[in-house]
Amino acid sequence: MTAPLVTLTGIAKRFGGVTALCGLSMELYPGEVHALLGENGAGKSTLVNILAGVHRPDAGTIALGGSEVTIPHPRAARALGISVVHQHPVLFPDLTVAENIIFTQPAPRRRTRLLDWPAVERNARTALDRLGAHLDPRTPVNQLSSADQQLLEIAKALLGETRLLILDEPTAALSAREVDRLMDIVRRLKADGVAVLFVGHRLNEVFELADRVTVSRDGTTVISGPANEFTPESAVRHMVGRAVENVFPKAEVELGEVKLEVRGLTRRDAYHDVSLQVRRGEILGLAGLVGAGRTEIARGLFGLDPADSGEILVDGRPVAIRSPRDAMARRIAYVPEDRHTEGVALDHSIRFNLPLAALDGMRRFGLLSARREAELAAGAIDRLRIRTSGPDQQVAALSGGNQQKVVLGKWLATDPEILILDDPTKGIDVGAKAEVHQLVSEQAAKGLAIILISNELEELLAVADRVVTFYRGRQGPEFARRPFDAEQVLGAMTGQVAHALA
Amino acid sequence: MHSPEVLPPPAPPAARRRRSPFAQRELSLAGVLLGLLVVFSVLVPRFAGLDTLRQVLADMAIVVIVAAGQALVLFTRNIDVSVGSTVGLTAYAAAAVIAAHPGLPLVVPIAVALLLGLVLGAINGALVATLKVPSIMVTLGTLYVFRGADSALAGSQQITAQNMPPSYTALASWSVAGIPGMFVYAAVIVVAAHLVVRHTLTGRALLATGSGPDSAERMGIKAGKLVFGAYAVTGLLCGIAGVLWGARYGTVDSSAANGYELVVLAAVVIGGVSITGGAGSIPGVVLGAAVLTVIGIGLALLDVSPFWLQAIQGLVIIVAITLDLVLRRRLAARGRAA
Amino acid sequence: MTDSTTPSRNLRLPAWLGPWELMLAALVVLAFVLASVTNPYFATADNFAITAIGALGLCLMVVPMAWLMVAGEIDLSVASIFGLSAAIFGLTLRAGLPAWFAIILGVLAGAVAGLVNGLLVVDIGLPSLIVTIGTLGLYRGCAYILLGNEGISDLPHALTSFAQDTVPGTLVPYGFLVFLVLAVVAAVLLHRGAIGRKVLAIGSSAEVARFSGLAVRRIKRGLFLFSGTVAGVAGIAYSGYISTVRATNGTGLELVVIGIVLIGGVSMYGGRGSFAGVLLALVLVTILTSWMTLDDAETAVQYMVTGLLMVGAVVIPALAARIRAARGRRTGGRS
Amino acid sequence: ASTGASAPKSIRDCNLTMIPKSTDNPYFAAVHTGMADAQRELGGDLSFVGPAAGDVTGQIQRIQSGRQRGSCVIGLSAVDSTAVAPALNAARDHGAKIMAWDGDVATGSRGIFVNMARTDAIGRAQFDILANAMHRTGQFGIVSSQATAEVTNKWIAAMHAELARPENKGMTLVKTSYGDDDAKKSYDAAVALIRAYPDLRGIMAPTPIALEAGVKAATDLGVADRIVVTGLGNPSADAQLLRNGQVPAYVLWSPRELGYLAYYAAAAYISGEITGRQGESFSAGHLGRRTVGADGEIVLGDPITFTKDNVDDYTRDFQTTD
Ligand SMILES: Nc1ncnc2c1ncn2[C@@H]1O[C@H](COP(=O)(O)OP(=O)(O)OP(=O)(O)O)[C@@H](O)[C@H]1O
Ligand SMILES: Nc1ncnc2c1ncn2[C@@H]1O[C@H](COP(=O)(O)OP(=O)(O)OP(=O)(O)O)[C@@H](O)[C@H]1O
Ligand SMILES: [Mg+2]
Ligand SMILES: [Mg+2]
Repeated sequence: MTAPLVTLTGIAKRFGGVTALCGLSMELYPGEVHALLGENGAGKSTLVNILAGVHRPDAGTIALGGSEVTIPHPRAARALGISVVHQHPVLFPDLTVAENIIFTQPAPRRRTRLLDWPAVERNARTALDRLGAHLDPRTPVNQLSSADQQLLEIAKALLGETRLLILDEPTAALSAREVDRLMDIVRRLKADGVAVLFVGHRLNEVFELADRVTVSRDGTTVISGPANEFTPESAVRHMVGRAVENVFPKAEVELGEVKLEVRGLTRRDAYHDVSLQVRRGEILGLAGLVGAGRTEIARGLFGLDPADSGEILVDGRPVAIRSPRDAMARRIAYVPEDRHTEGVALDHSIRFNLPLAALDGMRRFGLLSARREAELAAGAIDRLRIRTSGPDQQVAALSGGNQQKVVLGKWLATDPEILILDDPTKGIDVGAKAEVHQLVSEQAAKGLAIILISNELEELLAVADRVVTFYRGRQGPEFARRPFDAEQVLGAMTGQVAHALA
Repeated sequence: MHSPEVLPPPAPPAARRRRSPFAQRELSLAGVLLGLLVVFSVLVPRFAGLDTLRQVLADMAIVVIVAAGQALVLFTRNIDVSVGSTVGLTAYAAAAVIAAHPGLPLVVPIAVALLLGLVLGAINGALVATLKVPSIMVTLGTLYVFRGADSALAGSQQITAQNMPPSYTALASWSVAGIPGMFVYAAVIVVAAHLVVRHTLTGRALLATGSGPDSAERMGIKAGKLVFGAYAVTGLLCGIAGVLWGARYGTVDSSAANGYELVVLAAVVIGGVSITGGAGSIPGVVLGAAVLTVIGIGLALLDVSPFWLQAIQGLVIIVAITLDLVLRRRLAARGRAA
Repeated sequence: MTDSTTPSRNLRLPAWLGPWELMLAALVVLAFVLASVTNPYFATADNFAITAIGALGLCLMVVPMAWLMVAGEIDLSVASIFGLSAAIFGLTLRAGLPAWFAIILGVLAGAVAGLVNGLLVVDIGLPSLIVTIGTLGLYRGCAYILLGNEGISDLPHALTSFAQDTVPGTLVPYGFLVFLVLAVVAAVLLHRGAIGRKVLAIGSSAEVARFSGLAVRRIKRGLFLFSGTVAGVAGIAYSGYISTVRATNGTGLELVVIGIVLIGGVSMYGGRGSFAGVLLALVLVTILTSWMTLDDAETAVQYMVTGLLMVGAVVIPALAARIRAARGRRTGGRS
Repeated sequence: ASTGASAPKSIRDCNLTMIPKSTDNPYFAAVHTGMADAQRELGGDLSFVGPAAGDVTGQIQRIQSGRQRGSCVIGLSAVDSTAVAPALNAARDHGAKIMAWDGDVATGSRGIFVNMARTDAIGRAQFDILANAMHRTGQFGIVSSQATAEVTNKWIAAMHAELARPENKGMTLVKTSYGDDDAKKSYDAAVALIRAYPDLRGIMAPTPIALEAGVKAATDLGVADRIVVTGLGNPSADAQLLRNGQVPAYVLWSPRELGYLAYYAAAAYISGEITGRQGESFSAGHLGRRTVGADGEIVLGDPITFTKDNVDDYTRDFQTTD
């Protein structure tokens, strides 16, 4: 084995009172994919930010190609050949695709020193085409889907000379096809001798790609070694510090009568002629690629963007759902796709957030009872196993999984009978993921009718009782019998299989 | 587990192609402006003509100059509500210098105003950029501080055109081949600002900072410097506006340009600059100022009672921004359909 | 990772009494003491009564503005509504209609004006800053259309004495009682009421609020309506205070109102703010104004003090935080 | 409860609160000079305080602080004649004597009013300059100060009365607009007037800022030789307008003498020498003996028409103290 490209020794970083890293050490070799695993909050992104020049370590050294370096700012990192795909895309939503790439590399300019826009746009197009993302360089980024934004973020990182490519959860928003393309590119770069640091929570992807694995916990390295010395189970044990029995618990539940039925639901430019049924105690999975229209259907059911035509029946009676309040009156709850912008008020406390959807039910003479609020918070923290220093902690300071539990808690406080979950485990670690599945399972057992949307097929197939597929806004085949055939479902999701072979 | 064989052909890119929203904004504003011109030409026969054009160009110059600066600040997700006071203070300083020493070369009062403006802008910029405190608070505070300084400096003094040498008032009144000099200043500033904003990395970085402050930090964009720069430039432009204010309106006292910040803010926001940062363009700002100026001139020429003026002006502003919104939605819908 | 729980502090201050409010409270005390010591006329019951009654219009308008800004919106037209309501009230009186009817009509006009703002912002989707710059002109202009250059000064005695006099035997102005009731209700509802929670959530993220099933649009409309209504009441009360209705009543007051709300610690972008802070800011500004007036301070000085107060209110805590952070680094984070 | 409102005192033991419309104004600074002149002769403690720019609330606050410090006299040039009345009445009930100067307040809320000249005379004097310069034919417009400025509105009313006379039937008033005593607004109003009425022959500007703006607008638009601008001018700032011939003449009075007279009147009012009844008289220093007219009004004299020939004789009348 050659000399390491990057050697990190004793890296430490504190944010105020929080210790994100303490004495983390690892080595990255050229031509190797190195996976960094750890729970939410283990300090992975902090390490990435240190290598990217965003943060400076409080202690420890970074050696690049044998000599010690400091990386004072992001431009220094790029000059050293370090390219980063950040966990949350580092984009400027009001600027266009092309404008977003000009800060990454020296932008093409004319002799007048003004920007050469045709060249900028050409560059952007080339970079995106490499990923198979055919985006118009003039589109403002805020009009892109989150998947396309992620692709743009990756495209930016692949511009220019790269010696070390860092991918911090690049696949959270991507569909299978795009993940495959990314994997191909990573393999190509690896062959060219680039070192790749890969951070991810989807263990199957990690083990498909990684040559070496480092597991970190509480800011330090727990173990590091060749990938073939790990199994997903052993990696999880190191991450969590205990064995996680079952990531996808599945309770056997006696199904009740049909709780929610949808007939011929249609919304222009979004979905067409959708018909579904969910029973009490049942978890119905909606499978599809990103952009298949599942979120739109969920929003239609919740009254955020009501459908143009079609019928919604709750308990067999047709209901009109024109607003979230209508939906809530039917005891429908919706855990949205993007917990940061749709799920929780980040700059407020857990205690503030939990009663938000149930305020009308818990006020007396217009006032909130502090006691009931405290009870709600304490109950949710306890029942949902939210890890926090207390109900007054800001939600922004919680890990992703715990934030998601707050969203779930907010909706469970409304005492729902129908629960729609849109990608509830996006970006959260295995331990938390198992807990979320456990909670969903418990709710199903209590007789809730659950609709689960997920981009992680493995999860969907393991947790759902029944799976309906969607392809570009149209309903595809339905798979009603467990265990499901992954190839078949994937085929249906991608429009290749027209009928369920069930 | 994902096999590439079953993947569908890539989605046609045309489905997501959209026209840039900036172009839409300018197009719809130009439509509103055109509509106003037509309406006024029909209502007031004297409106249509070169004289009006000249007057519009000269009248909007000071607003445009200050608004260009304000836009830079708004791009970065900040605001400067002290511009009215800065214009007033610099206007007084320059006029006082030239009135006290009429023999001095013109560069002296101009330099005084520009330098003072720059310093005032830099004070705002330093407070906002280095201490990262809310800009509305800082500049609402300096609005009062600068106005107080103006009042302390000017006291009961009033400098009128008679105290200024003719060469000073000529700064505002010259014209060449029928093109007002006021327009020339504004045009030079606007073109320069547009080139910087639209066609340089610095300009795009300004918008980027406002669009995503966290992203800017991670990209290594020096947001602090940009914010400071935007305020300093705004101060400088207010200094220029101050000189022109005195030269054009001929009377400067401690209340000059009092409340002007709202006029400027209206022009900038009508021009499509988002007060939450990141979005807007200089041509949009020019159109916003033009819309406001045309409304003002058109209504003044229209034989309405002065008691009706303010109400109609307010109403027209509301109608204009509503129309602009409707037009933009139309254009966006058409862009999607095409 | 989870055992990093900090030991629970014994002293827990309520959420609405944060460092900002404590700083304002300290400033209020400081200003009060200095004013009392340096000016013999300041700490007199007479002065308190005069000051409280003179600031009534301002005080009233601060209340809804604080709510509106917590919700992430702004209303620059309040001072114009203040003028318009008074104008309609005055004209109705002059038409010979009874005073109670004129008051109702005036307040109703304020409510309608506020609602129009709300409809433009919520239902058409225009930004409130620019909408209310427009209606600032529109409503003030309407007052001019109605009154022209005339003034109406034959106001009913009941109104003028309500707006000018104190409760017999005390030095508490009648009008001030109204404000106290409004302020207490507004404070309690903002921090303990369901509606307050909703408004804070809307200001923090309108999207999250909508996804939580809150009636974001209705609440925002309601807040604009509230703002207009209170501005109407304030306008009529003020016309009673000066016994005169004129188209110019209250011109320029909007910036003072907004300034106080900002000094009170409400974020211009919404979602944050305590009512205690706003009230303290109101008291602080009123004390300073009274003190400076009694000291015959020139307007220049008054402007500078007001401005420096606003700048200082944000700059000093920021500087202090910097110094603390720097010292923290030097001592290696031990404190 | 009037506590000794009538108790005669000497001005030497008194504080006087004198409140101008605005302090940042050369005219009121000259009034202050006149009051200071009289103060040197009579003694007394003068607080000349006011808002920087005219606003009702600012005046009310100063009235109240005058009352709180126990001023013997509170005198003011009211921004709004009725709006200050409640505050003045309250001050009177606390024992202060109330007087107005320059801008009157509602009768009943003050004892005496020191007027610079008879209101209709001021309006007529301005109109005469314009009428003569226009040879009593053609269109003219007015650019005034605030629409709600009462004194100015009275002058304009006097102008309307003049206009109604048969010899002036060749003149037409096309429009009255308001520049709010703001340089920009006044300039814009003047420009609009000139552009909207191509046959305009004159601009009446009953306030100095509008006068300056009118001259500037006419010059900038190249119509100075066609359009006469006149009205109220302030020789301390606008003497050059007369010397250049840009304005044939304009009207004012001596603000310094007004201040002087007001202070003497205040002294007599305090001592009980006058009470506001018609026919009472008092000594007003170098202005000689003055008599109280109807409604407690004391008039300084006739308005002065300033021309290039006499303007230099009056420089001392406009001297300002800071
Ligand atoms: N800028 C910051 N200020 C304060 N605390 C921070 C900051 N960035 C990270 N932290 C804290 O540092 C710890 C490590 O966070 P980090 O983002 O590195 O975790 P992670 O391993 O990337 O988690 P995830 O899997 O959720 O992405 C967390 O407790 C986090 O709250
Ligand atoms: N063709 C398109 N053009 C523009 N925007 C699109 C297009 N397709 C989808 N989007 C946007 O992308 C987002 C995600 O799409 P959608 O909700 O329809 O699919 P989904 O199946 O829920 O996807 P996901 O797997 O991300 O949840 C939506 O906001 C939608 O408006
Ligand atoms: Mg991370
Ligand atoms: Mg989705």
